[in-house]
Amino acid sequence: MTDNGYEPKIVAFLCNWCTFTAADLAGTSRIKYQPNIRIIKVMCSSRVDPVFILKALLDGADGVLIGGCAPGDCHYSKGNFYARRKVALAKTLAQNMGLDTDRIRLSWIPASEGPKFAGVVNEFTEKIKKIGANPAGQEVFI
Amino acid sequence: MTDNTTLKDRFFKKYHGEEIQKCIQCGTCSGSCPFAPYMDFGPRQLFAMAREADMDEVLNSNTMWFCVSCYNCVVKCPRDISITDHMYSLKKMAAKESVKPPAMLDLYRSFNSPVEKYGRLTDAAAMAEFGLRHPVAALKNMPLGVKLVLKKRLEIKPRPLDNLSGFIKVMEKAEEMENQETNGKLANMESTKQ
Amino acid sequence: MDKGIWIDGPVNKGVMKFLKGLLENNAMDAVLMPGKNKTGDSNAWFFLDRDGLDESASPFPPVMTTQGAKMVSYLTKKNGSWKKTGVLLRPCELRAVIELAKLKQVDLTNLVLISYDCPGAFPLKEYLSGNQQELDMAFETSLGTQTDPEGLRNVCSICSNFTGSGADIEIGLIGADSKGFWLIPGTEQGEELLKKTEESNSFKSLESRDKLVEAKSVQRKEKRETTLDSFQQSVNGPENLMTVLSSCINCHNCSRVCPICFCRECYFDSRALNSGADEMLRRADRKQGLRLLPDLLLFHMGRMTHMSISCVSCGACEDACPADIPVSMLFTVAARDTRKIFDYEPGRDIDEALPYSVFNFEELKNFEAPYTRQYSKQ
Amino acid sequence: MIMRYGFFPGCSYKGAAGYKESTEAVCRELGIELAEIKDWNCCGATSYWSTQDLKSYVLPARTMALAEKQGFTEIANICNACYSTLRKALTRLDEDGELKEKVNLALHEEGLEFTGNLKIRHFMEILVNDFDADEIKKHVKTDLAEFVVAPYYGCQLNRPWGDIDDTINPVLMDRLIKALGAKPLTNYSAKTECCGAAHMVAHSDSCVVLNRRIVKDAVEKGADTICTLCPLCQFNVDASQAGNKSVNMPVIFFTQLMGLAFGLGKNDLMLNKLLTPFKMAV
Amino acid sequence: MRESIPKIGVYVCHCGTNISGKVDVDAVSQYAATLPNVETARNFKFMCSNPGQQLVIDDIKEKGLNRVVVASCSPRMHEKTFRKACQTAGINPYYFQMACIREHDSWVTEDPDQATKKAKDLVRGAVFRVTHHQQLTSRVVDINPNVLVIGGGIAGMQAALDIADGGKKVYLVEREPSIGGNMSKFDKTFPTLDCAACISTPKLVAVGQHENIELMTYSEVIDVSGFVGNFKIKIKQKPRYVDADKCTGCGVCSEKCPSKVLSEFDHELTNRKAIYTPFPQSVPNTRVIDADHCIYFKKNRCRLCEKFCEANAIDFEQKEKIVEVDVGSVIIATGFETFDPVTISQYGFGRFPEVYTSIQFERINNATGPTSGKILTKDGRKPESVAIVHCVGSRDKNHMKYCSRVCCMYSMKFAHLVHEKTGAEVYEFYIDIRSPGKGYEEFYNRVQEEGTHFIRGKVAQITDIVDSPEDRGKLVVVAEDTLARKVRRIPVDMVVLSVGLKPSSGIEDIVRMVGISLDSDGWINELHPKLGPLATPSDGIFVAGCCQGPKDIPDSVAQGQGAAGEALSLISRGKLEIEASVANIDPEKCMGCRQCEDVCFYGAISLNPVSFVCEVNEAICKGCGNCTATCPNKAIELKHFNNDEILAEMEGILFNFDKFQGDFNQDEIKPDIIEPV
Amino acid sequence: METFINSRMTISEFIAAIFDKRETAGVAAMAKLPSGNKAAYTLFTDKKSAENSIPFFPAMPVNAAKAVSKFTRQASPSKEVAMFLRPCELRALTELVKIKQAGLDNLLLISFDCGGVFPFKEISISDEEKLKSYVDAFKNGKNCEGIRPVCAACTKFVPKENQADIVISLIGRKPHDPLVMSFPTEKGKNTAKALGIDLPDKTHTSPVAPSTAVESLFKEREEKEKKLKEKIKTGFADTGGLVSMFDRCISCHACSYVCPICYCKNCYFDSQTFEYFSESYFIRMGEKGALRLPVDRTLFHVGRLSHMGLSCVACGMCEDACPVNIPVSQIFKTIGSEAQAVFDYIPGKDLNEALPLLTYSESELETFED
Repeated sequence: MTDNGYEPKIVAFLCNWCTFTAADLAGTSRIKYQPNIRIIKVMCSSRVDPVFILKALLDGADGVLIGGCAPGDCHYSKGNFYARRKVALAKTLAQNMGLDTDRIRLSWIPASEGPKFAGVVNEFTEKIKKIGANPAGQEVFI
Repeated sequence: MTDNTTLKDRFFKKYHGEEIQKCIQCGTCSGSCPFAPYMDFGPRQLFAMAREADMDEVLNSNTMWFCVSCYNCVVKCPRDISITDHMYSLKKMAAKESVKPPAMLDLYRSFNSPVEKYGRLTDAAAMAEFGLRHPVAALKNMPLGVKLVLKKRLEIKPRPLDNLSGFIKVMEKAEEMENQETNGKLANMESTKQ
Repeated sequence: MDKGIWIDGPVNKGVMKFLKGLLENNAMDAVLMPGKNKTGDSNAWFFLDRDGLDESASPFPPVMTTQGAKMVSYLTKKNGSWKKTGVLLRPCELRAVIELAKLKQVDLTNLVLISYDCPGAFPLKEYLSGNQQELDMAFETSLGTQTDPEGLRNVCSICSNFTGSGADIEIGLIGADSKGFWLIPGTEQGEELLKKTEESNSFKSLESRDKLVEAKSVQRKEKRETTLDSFQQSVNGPENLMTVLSSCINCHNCSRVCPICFCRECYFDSRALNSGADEMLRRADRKQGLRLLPDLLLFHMGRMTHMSISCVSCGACEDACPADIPVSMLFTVAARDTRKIFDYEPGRDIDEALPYSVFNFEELKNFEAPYTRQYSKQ
Repeated sequence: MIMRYGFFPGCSYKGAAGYKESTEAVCRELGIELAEIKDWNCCGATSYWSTQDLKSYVLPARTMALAEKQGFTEIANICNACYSTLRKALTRLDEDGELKEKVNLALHEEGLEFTGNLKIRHFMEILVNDFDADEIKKHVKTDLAEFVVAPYYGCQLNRPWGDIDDTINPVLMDRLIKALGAKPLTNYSAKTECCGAAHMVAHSDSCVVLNRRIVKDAVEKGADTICTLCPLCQFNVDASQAGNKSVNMPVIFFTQLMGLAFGLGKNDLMLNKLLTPFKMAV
Repeated sequence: MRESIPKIGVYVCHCGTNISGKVDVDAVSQYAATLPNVETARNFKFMCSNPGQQLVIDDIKEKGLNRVVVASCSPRMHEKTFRKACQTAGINPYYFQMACIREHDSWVTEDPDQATKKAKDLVRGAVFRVTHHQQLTSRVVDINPNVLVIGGGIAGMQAALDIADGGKKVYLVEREPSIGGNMSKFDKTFPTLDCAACISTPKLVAVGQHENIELMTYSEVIDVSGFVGNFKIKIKQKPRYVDADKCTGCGVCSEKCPSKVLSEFDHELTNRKAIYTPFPQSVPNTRVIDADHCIYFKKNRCRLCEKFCEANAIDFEQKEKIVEVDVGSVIIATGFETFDPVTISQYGFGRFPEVYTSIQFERINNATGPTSGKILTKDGRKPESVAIVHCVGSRDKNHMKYCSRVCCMYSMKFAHLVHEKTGAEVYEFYIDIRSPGKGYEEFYNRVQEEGTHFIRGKVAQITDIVDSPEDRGKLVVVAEDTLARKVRRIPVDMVVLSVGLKPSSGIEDIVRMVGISLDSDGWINELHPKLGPLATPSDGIFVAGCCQGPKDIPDSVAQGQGAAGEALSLISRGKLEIEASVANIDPEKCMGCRQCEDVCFYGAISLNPVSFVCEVNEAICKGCGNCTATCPNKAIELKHFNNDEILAEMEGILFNFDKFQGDFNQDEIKPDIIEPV
Repeated sequence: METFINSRMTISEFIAAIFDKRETAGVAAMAKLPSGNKAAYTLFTDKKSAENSIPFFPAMPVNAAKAVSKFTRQASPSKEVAMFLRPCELRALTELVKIKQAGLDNLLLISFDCGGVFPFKEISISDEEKLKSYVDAFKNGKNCEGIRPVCAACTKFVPKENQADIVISLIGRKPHDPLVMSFPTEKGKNTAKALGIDLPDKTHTSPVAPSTAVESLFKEREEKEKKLKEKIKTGFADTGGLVSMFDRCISCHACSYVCPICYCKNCYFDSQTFEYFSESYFIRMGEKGALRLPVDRTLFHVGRLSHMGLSCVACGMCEDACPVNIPVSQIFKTIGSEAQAVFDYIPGKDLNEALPLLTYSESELETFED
């Protein structure tokens, strides 16, 4: 909790095979991490449409985390390559349209890395807390 | 002397000593230590004691003063504990808790004082300082010293820094911050860090 | 109805107070109405609760940025409004809402329809590029008076359905001389709601208003007929029509903004009307040249067949046309005739069935003279 | 081509037995410029680690900041203790932003800023890794084929990082010795045994025991000389033989060995400064 | 689109105190009751229990629910359970959504308020999502009864035999020239000390001769495609250069072969020839030519083996072959290899000749090994003292952090054998003795009583530095005797490093092929540590033996049998339902731009040349959704993960409900709080 | 670089010659409309009616690539058809071919130096003064007053890419002078032969060096482009900027309809997915106190950028079609080029260059995690 009590909301699109499993593992290992993340399961990180990311930001999500398999580990062999490109596109657009790209994060977290997942979540949450609330969240005219 | 629990707390929180909780007491450290035979306790045993808050005994032991920073234990430790660093911490704590200063502390001080004064060290200066504190040991080393002088290896004259005043300012500032920290300003920050 | 609740004071404020009152005593949960953004330089539709009301609402916008019926459709299409929502609409928007309700694109459940005597609207493009403050002022002063502001859209200046009749609550402005306004219940629901207002007992006769409305209506109807007649002349025959449409760029924007064109995919964009290159070459050969993209006239005519019966002449298409084609006039003219066949008035009554969805056995016998037969309700 | 490195000599460089002279001579021979960091200060070493919190970082950071300011990206060391102290400070400051901030706060007093954009290296490692062995071979003039050299690495070259070589059984210097045409004592088990470092002063008795082991293993396995790369190691191993007449194992610096191989002169190597006299067996 | 007006039931699980200890489950279920379309919201002690499931079933039947949300553990745990409950109650199983408030919430959140808030958000997301769920039907496919077993060690052999005995066809793939695995290298087995060869050799023969087992040695699996019940496997058969049909196994060729190579089987303690079998009892007993070391292949002359082979079995023209087989399930039994202690340089393995790894010591003890079973130093002496160092590579953050489970026991077996064969002093350097098996502790006691020195302390160093005269010619083992609290320096003649177990090389390729993952130690992740120890997250892929983690022989055999049981059980079902989550293209929206075709890894999408729209082959589609995200037209939807569902879930998560909370539905519905039964 | 040849025929002679000397089934170009004062992109099948064509008329009522797509998507013509395209249209066509929305079989693509076009509302055939100043500016390598802002800032006005079969060099000349042309492709060269134009081996190289005019125009435009991009970027400084940029948008989606790259039949943003249940409106409104309708107005633009920003050729159609004067094209040009830079992709440059989202490079995975 920061001083102003601001609790950001972070949407996480996690791939079923690696990062979602890592999140499960963090749970079973009882690793405590920041409570601001809300997980949405997708089968593969390549399922994450750039529009999802942009919509999340415009709808007021303070952060968007996309989690996929580590390079070479994709369950669908190459999905993460496409995911990276999609996220890169979304990031560039966001950046150029006045949305803070620091709110978008792509991470490769293998299924076995529960602690890494918790670490990434903590790190990202801290970063988002530093950036502050997404102005789009309260922007009626968006 | 501060009570054991507080000392353990300080060791764990301020100096990140809580890492020793990971220790499985395998003894690799003691087995690797070149000075283990001269220590009151091996590092392993020392940690076992610190864990159970026998800090009085820990800080009064000679163990950490014998640590020579060879890192032999650190590289072998199966639990990845940075033993050498904990030895440094214990030395600092022991010095602060005004335990009877062992010879090594005096040596360190003899080393530090010319550094503080000139920014650099000359062997002669350090030895002279140490000699004042431990005349017996100094006497023992006398023949060696003479040899060195003969071989023109002993630098007598100090070589102060060019910008000595700047250096001293830096060191004073560091000192000041360190004191602040001990006085509690930053101490809080430290303790909540983990 | 011969009496309405009379509310004294400036119209704008009064209406806002009235809406707020309904929200505050939980007669309604939210209101869908026009508003302005913080800087006040942009008109739009807003969905508001009592907190948002003060900040954003602006009940009488001088332009129609987006057609209100479309907003109502967005809000209610899937299973109707979740909670009680008041909707403040122009009369043409109200008619479109009724049409869409018939077409099942609007669900009237939980809606309170509120409409008012509409002075018309300025063309969007001219408003955006003109002196907005001046226009705003001109518009506001015309509220509740008999004089129309200068420079209204063509369709507005010939609109004869300018009152909010048919709404649950009608806001009477004409004849009030900007001193206040009437709140006239149009339905049982409206009546119930009005009972909950603060001034529920201050009635005032509507007699003066009705007369003025009648007079204006007659005057507008006349103007409408003459204007439409002359316009019809100017677009008579494909030659003339094509001249009017020559600057069309096929953006289909008119159909996009049209409240009645609710299709998700326009038929004229569909694969059905696409042909191969050779077929297009043959067409070009026949006509000594084929405009690309083709089927321009077909689109407009086809659209007329689809929706002219329900066209409420709101003018949104014309506002949105980037080529300044008088689309709305074109449709109004077209609709004038098609409606006559069936004696159908869009948005008049929710229970009036769409002409295509009913028939009359008698009609069959008179197929040769459709114009002579009056359409009757089944 | 001249290879240029920022150079941190450390306090004991000058007083060490011919280290300075031989290093300079070797550099001349190989075309290396060791550009001394101007106004460097003592690194603090074990003594500061053991007694001070912040100052132990400020000391090495100051020297590194100076190096940065003077445009060096790599700092060459010739002392294991300096090398390890600088590396340790660099690593820690890199990991701990708060600490770095504090250190910089102190350094600002002198108008210095430490960013951490440099590499700390040992001169021996530079010779092995940055130079082709064949390149070094070209300079060899003296045949040392029968000369058995026990490479003594000391503790702090590879520890605790172990990234430039194995922590227990390093072979870097073996490669250098081979390149010089001499015979490295490959089965020298005491190559990373501890020399006792500064304890030599306060606990000389116990240190002598340790050093004997270092010497004895070399003697038993037939070495002609022990080759070192740290002033303190050299001094300890060398000086500990003082009271013992039975052994006479010269302890030289690797730069001196190089000088021998390159056929450099007496003044360049200053072998006379050694406590245990060195005589070339060949 | 709603296929019916949603009536949602929300069920919040306490999971004992796992959830309710942190999350205010009452508050969550009360809150859920206020959400749109929620008909009923309850909480219950254990939703996955029978009464819990019955609660859902009853509500569906009585209250006419048509959507169900359960907020409990990870969907990985019980999604199937609740889908089945929905189906039992008569609604489509895909009308179910799970909110994970245990693994992703109660277990990982410090602050109870935050945890409750997060649970509400997650439940709201699930409620919003389930509204958009569509009726889906799982696909039913036939199961191919053939089974592939990867790895011919004891676990793989056992699995293959059990399945084959059950009358099903097994392909057993082994990359070495012979099956047998690590166990065939051992001499005795602990704690019974029966001879490893005596129990494993009959298995080798049985496997080699079983009519239902197609043995493919010297072969590697290179590709796995398809899905449960219908895998297509590509196997690379390396050329043996010896015709298996002709080779009689007489061994003359090996005798005549002039090329000598360090033996892998003896862990470099002996030499073998370039034409060889790994060990005398190899199955198949066909020799193989090691092309890397064969003089003919290197220098194009020699061919001595060919000259001396009476059966004319040598065939230098053999080429690598790729074989394709169809199977319904796969058992991975790739086993382990031993840790290479050369990286622990303080133990001097590789520097000091008398330092052995435990597997080398197994070979030394084995009658077919380098010393014919005698314990001798390299220079032929009988050792007077032997040190056995435990935990080499194991329980060490610098190497492998886990306990390898078998080292304590085999180390004590060595102690016994050394005693028995040489009478030498044996020093066991251990950290902890772990002997949790039947008869294991008794064996420990026996070895203790035999006079073995048990020194509790991890060895710090093994050196040949001579400190005192008795050290000369010996290796000095340095360790702190932590019980006696002193550093001991013990001179010995021989050191055995009890090296740990690590996954076989190549396991990464296998798991990648079948689409499963490894844990942080590199072993295969099983489906569930307690409830699915032999299954993996990929349906139809099972594990047995050490590839899942270190195991002793009885455990490996048990797992082999267990995996065989799993595979047979799968086969016996005949047909199989598979996930309905596949991509589907709306021909009315598709513009035929074929971008989806470009990004599909499986070639599941192709263009229909008549209608000029793309189509999905559902049998090939794996449901990753890459195409769905790529299609700008959104003509493709991934069933159960379509845009509506994902965006609705996001909407639910993002938007608070505070404003309207409390006044919606509150009067009509009070959340039912069911007291735990 | 292909050599430019003086063809010694004017544009109308050239079109006539195409019909006469080469078996061409049709020519598509801008042409006078029989009714009204406007020009439209028209397909002619005989020499006579093709006399109405005015290929260089500075208006773009439709992006010709869209017309080509409509023309060839279902089936390519069985005989050759010549089509005039501006460079940006040519680029758009290349992009459309990549996504199978157009075919190039039997098309003879003719492109020319583009001086930009006027907003179509602001130019008509009778507007002689404007057209004269356009021609003058053209001749002198200058931007004409009043052309679209994106055109004035377009630096890719010379059809350098090799997709065109015939390239007409115009800048520095007058459009009714004899044409100076090059024939980069085999098809183009065959056409030249058929038309009796001597190819370079017999040498008739360009009499006037056009480079100075091209260069000066390029410089002017480069400067303009920089300024335009800066302006847009400042406009999008933060979320507030994003709001005000699209503040006027009435969600008519005309921009996407006229966009050559937006080929989707149903725009995703018009789909069911973005039609919400009523409760959702209430909840969203509750979050902010007020909800502007229609929702997802900004998302439409941002999302559309994500779909076609990588292929945006900055043709300017969207801005022309916007009824509320949002500088759509300037925005898309600026941000599109930023996105293209990320993948080092230039839309319309090369038919064989894969679309960025349909490909990847092995090395990039490690670099992106942050």
